[in-house]
Amino acid sequence: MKLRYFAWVRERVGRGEEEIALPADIGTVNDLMSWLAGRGEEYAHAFENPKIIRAAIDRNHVRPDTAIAGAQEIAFFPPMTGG
Amino acid sequence: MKLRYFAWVRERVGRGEEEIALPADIGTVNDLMSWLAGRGEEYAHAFENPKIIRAAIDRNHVRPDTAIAGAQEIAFFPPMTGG
Amino acid sequence: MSVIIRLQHEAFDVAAETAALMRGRTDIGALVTFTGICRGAENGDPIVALHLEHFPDMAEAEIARHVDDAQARWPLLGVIVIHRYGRIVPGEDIMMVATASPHRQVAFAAAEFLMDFLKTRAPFWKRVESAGASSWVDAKAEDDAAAQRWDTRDDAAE
Amino acid sequence: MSVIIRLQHEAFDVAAETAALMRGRTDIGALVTFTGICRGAENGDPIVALHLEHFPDMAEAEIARHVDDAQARWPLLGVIVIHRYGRIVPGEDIMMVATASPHRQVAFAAAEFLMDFLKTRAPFWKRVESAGASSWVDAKAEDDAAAQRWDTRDDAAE
Repeated sequence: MKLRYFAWVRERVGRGEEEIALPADIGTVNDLMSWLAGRGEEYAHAFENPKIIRAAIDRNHVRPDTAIAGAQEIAFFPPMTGG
Repeated sequence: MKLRYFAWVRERVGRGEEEIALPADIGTVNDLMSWLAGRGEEYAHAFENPKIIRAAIDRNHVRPDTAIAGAQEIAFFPPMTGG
Repeated sequence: MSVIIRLQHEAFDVAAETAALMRGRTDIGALVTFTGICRGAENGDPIVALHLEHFPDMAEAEIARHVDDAQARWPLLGVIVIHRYGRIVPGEDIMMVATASPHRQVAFAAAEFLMDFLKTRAPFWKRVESAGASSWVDAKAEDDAAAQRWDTRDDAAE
Repeated sequence: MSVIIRLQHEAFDVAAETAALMRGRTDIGALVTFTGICRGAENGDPIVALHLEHFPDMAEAEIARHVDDAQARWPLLGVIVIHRYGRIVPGEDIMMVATASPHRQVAFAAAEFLMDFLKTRAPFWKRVESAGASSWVDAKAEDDAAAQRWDTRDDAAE
């Protein structure tokens, strides 16, 4: 699974993307954020408040309760501030 | 009193402006339109439907029931179509 | 606030006008421009040209009143209103409005406000020149309705 | 319909972009452009530059989805969306939207619709560079509220 991080999520995690083999019991985007938060200090910091983090699966916005089954790429980022 | 006409009101009256000495008993814009309609065929045609004619006194839009006392210049024209 | 109001027969250059408005400023975050263009057909019938008649002094005063009103409603940093008169052929610009503000909602609201009033209150009249005919453009009830949504006081003359 | 969507670091020229959209056409009666400009201060504090980070493929796809949505809602004749990324200094343009239609209400509505979605759904993030500091710009609740006014279906991901 390819994970991508943007803006301060990227800065806290310390990288823009990575390939990770996920445990089989991760069902939703929320589950994935909880699991990532346990991967070390930088991830704990990045995902300390998962409610304010947005996610996209294969470049489509998704809700935190969306199942990740079949995803090729999941991205995490703060609320957007373009325009 | 200076009267000015625009668009099809001007075309029907046959001139863009004129100086007219008004009878003293003309109280409102509506009264003036009725009086003008009696000045001949071209005026009757121009003012045959006073409800759709707009008026301005001294370059300010006014309602038909507005008193004309003190006016320097009264303009008559169709609803505007600029922009 | 920087305000430009101009009535002219000559064509105008939207980019040059807005560049002059923005020059040397860093407080403007949002610029909205509206350009009204002469279409090649009215109600499905091809046209040769539009002829715009106007009431010069009143048009300028009426536009200035609405620009003042827009300034009173929103924190605007700049406004441009340019309206042409005379003969205008399809594809040519008829008029433009530009509004500048720190934020986008203000710039959009002010531009729509000014357009709604230009359509219904500025003394301009369009006559259509088509092959062998000429007719005045009728006012649209939807333009009156659009202008009325901004009314908070009962001071409309219509 | 003519659609241009571009993400680029380089500056763009609003006049050249809209001229290309209008060229040779006489069906467009209304053109609305919005330009977002980098201000010299954020919340009263002077800034040196904005840094715009983006998610390239998703940004382009997300903008295209909203342009499609706008086309489904309104009779548009042309849409331009250009958004810059990278370092942008005060006074420079950040992004532009242009919408062309036969009539003004459609052009205004579509431009506001696209702006509201660009603010809240297009994957761009602004970081402020100021003297000796750097901080990410917070999303604004008012932008979410502005985007939600267009929601007719319950398919928002937030």
